[in-house]
Amino acid sequence: MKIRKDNVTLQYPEERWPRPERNIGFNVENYNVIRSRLHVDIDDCIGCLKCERVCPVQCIKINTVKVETKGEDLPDISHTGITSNGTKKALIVSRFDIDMTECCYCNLCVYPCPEECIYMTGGPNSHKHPIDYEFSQYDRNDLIYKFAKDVEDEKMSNYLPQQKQVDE
Amino acid sequence: MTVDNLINWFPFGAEWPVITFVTAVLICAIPVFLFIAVYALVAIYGELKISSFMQDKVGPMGQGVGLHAGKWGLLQPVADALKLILKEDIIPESADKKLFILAPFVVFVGAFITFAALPFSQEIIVADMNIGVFYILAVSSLGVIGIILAGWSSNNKWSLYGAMRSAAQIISYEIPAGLSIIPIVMLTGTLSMQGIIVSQQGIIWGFLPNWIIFNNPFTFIAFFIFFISGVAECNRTPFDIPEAESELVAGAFTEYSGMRYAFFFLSEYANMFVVSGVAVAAFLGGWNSPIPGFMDSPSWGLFWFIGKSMSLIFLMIWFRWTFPRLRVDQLMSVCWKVLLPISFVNIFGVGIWNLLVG
Amino acid sequence: MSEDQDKYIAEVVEKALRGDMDAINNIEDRVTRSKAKAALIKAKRLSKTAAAEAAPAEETAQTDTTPTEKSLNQKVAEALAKKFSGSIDSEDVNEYIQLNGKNWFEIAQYLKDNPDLLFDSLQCITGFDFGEGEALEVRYNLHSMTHYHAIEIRIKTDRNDPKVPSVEQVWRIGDWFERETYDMYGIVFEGHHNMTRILCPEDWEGWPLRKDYETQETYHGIIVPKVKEGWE
Amino acid sequence: MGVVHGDLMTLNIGPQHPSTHGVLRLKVKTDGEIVSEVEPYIGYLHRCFEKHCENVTYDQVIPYTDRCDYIASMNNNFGYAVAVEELMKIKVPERVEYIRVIVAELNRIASHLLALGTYGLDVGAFTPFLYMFRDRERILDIFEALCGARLLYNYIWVGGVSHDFPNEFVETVYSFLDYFEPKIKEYNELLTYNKIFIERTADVGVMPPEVAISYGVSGPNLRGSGVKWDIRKNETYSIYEKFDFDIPVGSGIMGTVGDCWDRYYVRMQEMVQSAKIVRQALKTIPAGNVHQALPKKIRPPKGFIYKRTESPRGDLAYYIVSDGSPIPFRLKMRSPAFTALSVLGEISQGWMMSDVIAILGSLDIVLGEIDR
Repeated sequence: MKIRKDNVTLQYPEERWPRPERNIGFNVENYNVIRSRLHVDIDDCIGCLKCERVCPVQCIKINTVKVETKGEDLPDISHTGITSNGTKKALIVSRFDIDMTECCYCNLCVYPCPEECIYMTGGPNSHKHPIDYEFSQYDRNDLIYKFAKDVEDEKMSNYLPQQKQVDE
Repeated sequence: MTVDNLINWFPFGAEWPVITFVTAVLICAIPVFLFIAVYALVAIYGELKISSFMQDKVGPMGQGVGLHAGKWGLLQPVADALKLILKEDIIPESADKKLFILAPFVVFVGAFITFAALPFSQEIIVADMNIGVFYILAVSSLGVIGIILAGWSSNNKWSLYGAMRSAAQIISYEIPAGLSIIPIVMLTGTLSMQGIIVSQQGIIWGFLPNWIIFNNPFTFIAFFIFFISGVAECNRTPFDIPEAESELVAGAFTEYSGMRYAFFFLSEYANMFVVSGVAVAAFLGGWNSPIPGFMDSPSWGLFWFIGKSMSLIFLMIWFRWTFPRLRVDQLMSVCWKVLLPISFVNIFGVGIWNLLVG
Repeated sequence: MSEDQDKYIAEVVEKALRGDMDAINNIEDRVTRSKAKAALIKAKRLSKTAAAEAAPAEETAQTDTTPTEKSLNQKVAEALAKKFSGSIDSEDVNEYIQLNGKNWFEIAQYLKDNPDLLFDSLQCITGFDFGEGEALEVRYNLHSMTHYHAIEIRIKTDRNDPKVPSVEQVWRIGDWFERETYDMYGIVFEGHHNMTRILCPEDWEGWPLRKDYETQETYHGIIVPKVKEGWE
Repeated sequence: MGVVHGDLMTLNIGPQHPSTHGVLRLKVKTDGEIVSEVEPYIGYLHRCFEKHCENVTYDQVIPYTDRCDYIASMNNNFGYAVAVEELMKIKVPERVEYIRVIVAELNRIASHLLALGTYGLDVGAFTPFLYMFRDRERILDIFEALCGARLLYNYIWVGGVSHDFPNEFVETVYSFLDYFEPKIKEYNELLTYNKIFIERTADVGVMPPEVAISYGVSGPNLRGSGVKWDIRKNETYSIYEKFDFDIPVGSGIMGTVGDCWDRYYVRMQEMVQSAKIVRQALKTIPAGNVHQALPKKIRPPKGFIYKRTESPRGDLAYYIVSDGSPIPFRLKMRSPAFTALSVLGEISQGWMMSDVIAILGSLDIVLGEIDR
């Protein structure tokens, strides 16, 4: 980690910000110190809603559907049953939206995640997702990131709770 | 390249004197205008780069692919000028439209016509009048009318403030500037610019060039008074209260945009050159070489004159990026309580010196 | 090994019960640490009744250790009761002095000018709402720049017609603080020279920080969105 | 005022103006260049901080405190964390206290650099502004390495801090201090003792101590008026009592006590003192776990607290009322810039237009904190 010397100007598109090395002395795996775009590895998400609850600006929205077969892959809606940490998933995450226009980059959603599947890109997570802090769109709605798998409604409807009630 | 030469050169000069005169003046105006434009680009580039180096920045730079400002940002002033020319020209609805349109041109004309008496070299001068000094002092304060017009016609309170401050300031500083030129006229006995410069040839005190600034202690002081007043007349920091950015947004130019703003900009830089040029001609030997006899030909004269003027402009830029701004009353008291008395003393001093030593 | 561990845990738990939590936290092995913590919780549960008896005694002891603060509040309360009888609402002045708003301007001047008190600085005015249908309250935090002491004064006021005398003339900062309180709670400070909204726009409806505040339907013809579009 | 004026011109400085430090509107009545009345209009940046806080949990308030005084977010986090901890009676580990003091003092330096730099800009000196921003960037770099964010840190949490120092952090801060301390001399030469700067600021906008106290002005502004009041010393919190530092007060070297120059110079000296505190803290920082006191769920017991801390702008206080739930029942922030701005109308009467700008700059306001 070095502080910059006399050259103050950065020729922006060619020269990038010198990102400080984030070699945290304490328990590197658990702590993520970079503030950039949020990203979710949806295959690892178990739908625990912890990040939604902790968000101070309510920019995360998650819908989940309960499955009877805990931990089994459901290939028709490309749902994986087991996370990379080995947790068996009991819920299908049918919607995982993050509104990056509202995100305040406070990092609070990253800490409670039990599967470490929501994180800010780059920094210690560079191996999972390269850094992305220059994301801009012409339309505000394009900044609502939809992380849930794009599945046809018909297939998804097999798992929706209302459908199940009708069946019973 | 004087107007007189041109008139004499025209074969039909005697038959149609008016047409000949106007044609000659117009022909002379073109290179002067081009000179101002090119000089302004250089000065803007210089200002950007010098300020950047003083502030640990790199200034305009171009590297890599894409639309960049060329090598070392050399095209930046061109880009700035193009932008100003192509920009939409906005006239506020409540503005006094005729005066609003007229104002930038009046300001520019005030700066432009002073170039007529600036001696660029032994031969290059538009009009070598026998009252050159007087002419420059007279017409250089024409610009203030334009600034007042701009401030009044914008119908904006900031503009009005800026215009009033500017008028007060420029008119006040005319006096010490004029009074500090008088010692030179006393020493050289001429009002012609070329005459003043010619009298500065040779060596004084054994080793110094015979410039008026080194002639005696009083002229030495007079130079600084003239230069300070000149900086104030150009509305440059630390005397930039008429367009004090943090107080008056942009002073008289608040409502201007595009081409019209560019004219104000251009005349500010032109004024800087006029002040430096007069200071060089009157105090620093004009087109004379600093080492008499060395590179002292008419063609080198152009180099020396512009070089010396540019050094003074560098000084102004240096001021701007170093000093804070004065307050309006402090500005006035500097003028009336400090510079003016010293100028009077100077005139007496030079007179007595002339009697005793000269 | 396990016997040693048990012994060690027992030792650490004992330490922790005496208040030295570092002993447990400094255990490096994660398993041992969690075991120690479990043992600690168990031990605490066993001694819960004993602790419950001990705790209030401790608390009273703690409050007794700060007699200066207490005496200041009491001193002020006594002085006020003597000079402005009937202005103090509550007998309990340990933490704050509850006034009823009568003579508040005179009291404020007295508090500021009395050489023993010299509360020359009004630190903060906090509006307060107890809940829907209940009273509003204004809380003043006063501080003395000479004696370096501070008190809190509270004045309750009616919800439907909230009025409190202004102390703008006593402490000049009262001007803006009172306007802010008015802006947020609608509490009118009588005697204030310019009782207008300060943070919200002048035509804002309602008192935003009251507990029963409801967002207005439209503002300048624009419908105020209650729920974000596509986000329900 | 008794004096009958002729025509007064009403001038609106702001909300869009180069030197209002945000979106502030000053309604100025002028008699020529002389200003006879200044009335600040605020609220353009009102974001309902207090209303937000009544709807989010205690830990979610911290990102909101960041955004109040966005120049000194660490100090805002710090004040909030200290207040809630006192309400919950949490004792934080010693290492946490040291880390907090170090980052808060670094942020104080950064905040003062910005205040002084923009003040130079207000009186027309452009270069000192860029020099000070250059050095502030270095502090922001340090913070970026520490917590990933450059401006809105969310770093100091109730019961601890979000991360421990990264590797080599202490050496980096030392190298920054070694670099920074000589720079203060450079600033002094360039701006502080500049004749024009002194002319512009000395004897201008004099704020007598009685006026300052009556208006609740605090921090460097109050100290500039010669009142020795610093919460770090007088009502010490965290571990400030362990450190040896002075409270610089205005002494009227260049003019009258309480003029703009004094307020400016107090800030300049405070940076030296902050650097001194950081050095002492770095020398004696103990090892330890920064997370051990973080509560699982923040549920303060029923009660209230009024806790003052010293932010770079003055007494930053949080009045928190808890009803035992995880959501604050009432959270009031007493912002120092709010009180500082309220005094502007009083002290800038009778000065010139340019002086109003100079006085406003010397009060070092942050509109984010005033409007909340």
